[in-house]
Amino acid sequence: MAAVLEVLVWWIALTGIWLVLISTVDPLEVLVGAVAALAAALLARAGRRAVAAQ
Amino acid sequence: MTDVLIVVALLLVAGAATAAVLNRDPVRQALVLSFLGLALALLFTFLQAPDVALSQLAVGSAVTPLMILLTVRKVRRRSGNDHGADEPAGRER
Amino acid sequence: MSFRFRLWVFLVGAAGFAVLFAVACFGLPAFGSGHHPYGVRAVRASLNHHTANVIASVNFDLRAFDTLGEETILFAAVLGAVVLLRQTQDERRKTPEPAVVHPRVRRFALLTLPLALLVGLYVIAHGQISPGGGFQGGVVTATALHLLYVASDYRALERVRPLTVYEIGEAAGEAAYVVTGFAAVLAGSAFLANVLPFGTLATLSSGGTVPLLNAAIGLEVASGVVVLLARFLDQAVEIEEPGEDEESGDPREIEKPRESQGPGKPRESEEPRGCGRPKESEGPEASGASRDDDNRDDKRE
Amino acid sequence: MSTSDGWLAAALVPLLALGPVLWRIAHGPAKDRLVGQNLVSLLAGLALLLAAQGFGRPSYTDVALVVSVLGPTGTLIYARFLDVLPDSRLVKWTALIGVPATVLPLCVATGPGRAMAKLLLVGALLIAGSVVTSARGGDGGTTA
Repeated sequence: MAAVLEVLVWWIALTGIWLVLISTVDPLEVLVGAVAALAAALLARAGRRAVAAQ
Repeated sequence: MTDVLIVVALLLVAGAATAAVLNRDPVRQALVLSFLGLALALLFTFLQAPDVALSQLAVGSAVTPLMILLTVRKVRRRSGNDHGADEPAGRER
Repeated sequence: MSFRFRLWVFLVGAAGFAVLFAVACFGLPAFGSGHHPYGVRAVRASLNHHTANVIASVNFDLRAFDTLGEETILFAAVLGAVVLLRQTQDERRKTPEPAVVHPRVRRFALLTLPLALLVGLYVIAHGQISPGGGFQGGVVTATALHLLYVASDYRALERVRPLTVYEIGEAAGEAAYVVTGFAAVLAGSAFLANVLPFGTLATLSSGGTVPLLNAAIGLEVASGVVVLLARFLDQAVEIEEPGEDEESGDPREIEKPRESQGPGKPRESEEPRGCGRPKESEGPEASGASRDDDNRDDKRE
Repeated sequence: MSTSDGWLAAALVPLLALGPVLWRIAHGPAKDRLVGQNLVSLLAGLALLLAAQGFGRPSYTDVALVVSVLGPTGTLIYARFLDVLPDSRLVKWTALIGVPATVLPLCVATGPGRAMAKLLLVGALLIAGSVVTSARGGDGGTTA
């Protein structure tokens, strides 16, 4: 549950940042942004766990 | 005004490149090289070539220094047993 | 060859170069002039294919074949580094010591990590619209991963970096570029021709094959740089040569080299050992001595 | 002198400040070199932001964005290998004064919208990166 929440918070924040970066908003743009943000959110959690593991 | 920016950036590039050649210590050269990379990125941007500036930034700001510093560490560790290295061995992490 | 003689050779060469260079400079169009015959044509071709970033159009449409060559050069360079920097049989792997990182630095690096990855993906995805593209974005993406090395140490990086995936990713990126090229042939056009619908100018789907090729390059460069840096990190942090670092009494050492050897073939006979690093293929004890000899040679020169 | 020339003239300020920094990097002691490296990426980011406005090309902000992300990364890599992460009030205050002094006028010129949010993001990243790599740490701030 905590894992889902952590990734979800990152995902929403990063999708927001993606929307700030782009110049024109269209559905494809949002879709690509959401996928990229999901990848980054998963890496954020994986990175935090890898550092915390020692 | 653009010409002034270009001239200043060119002077910075020339100065940084000369300093990189005149320095003998590889670590210091890496730092000067980082500066040279950023100066080149500025010059490219002023010349309306942001794509090239981005390439220079991407490669020059983190990847190249990391590769140089890793190589210096490895080489110093190898030669450390024969003639004292600048850096004590066994601190790699 | 004496110093004086070498100086003369240099001066003659430099003088010849200076003359040719000066002549060539006089043949150039004036700096900052308004006459750009190639530029005008490139911009026209780019806008015809609805690609807002003319550089991307030149790289991935007009001269897509050149870019294939460049991509292959990077691929070969990474491959060469992987072969040269592999772990040889007399080298041992040790567990790197954990680093002490200031909590402030650690927090900053962990927060920047996803952001840097997002910026990298943004630069790749918008190659046909704004400055950037597969190469630039790929390098930023690979750098993002190494923020984990800054945040903690090499072991943390290794935990989230399955190297095989990146090796496959590099090959897949290279292959995707070629496959896109052949898809154009199958569609009845030339190799790497832009056959897809061009879309609306300045949107993600514009430019036909340009965004696809951009993504292929992005995958190849990001994976390639990760693999390349992994080899450098291995060498500098983990791999230890015989007699290199005496204080390592670490029981967690891995004795065998990680790379799989050819089936049934002894390693020594199939590869020239001395080409990458000066070392003889004797036992671990003997090679330490021979390394000293090599160093003495270096000093003599 | 038109408005765009004004922005470009403003970009000249961080650009000229790079000269002395180069001198410190090439000749200074180890600590100064790292401070210099830190300062260079900050000043370059500011110059790039101003140049983007001066040329009237909003997409050039992407270059400043990449600097703001990769600049501190480079500094931290050097800090790891040189084993020093010096406190520097110079970098800290250059960031805390220079970035708002650059970004806020740019925001006013851009007007509200996503372009402004992007400028603020780049500014925040520049400040965060510079402050983290230069602020006083609890134990002298050397352990990188």
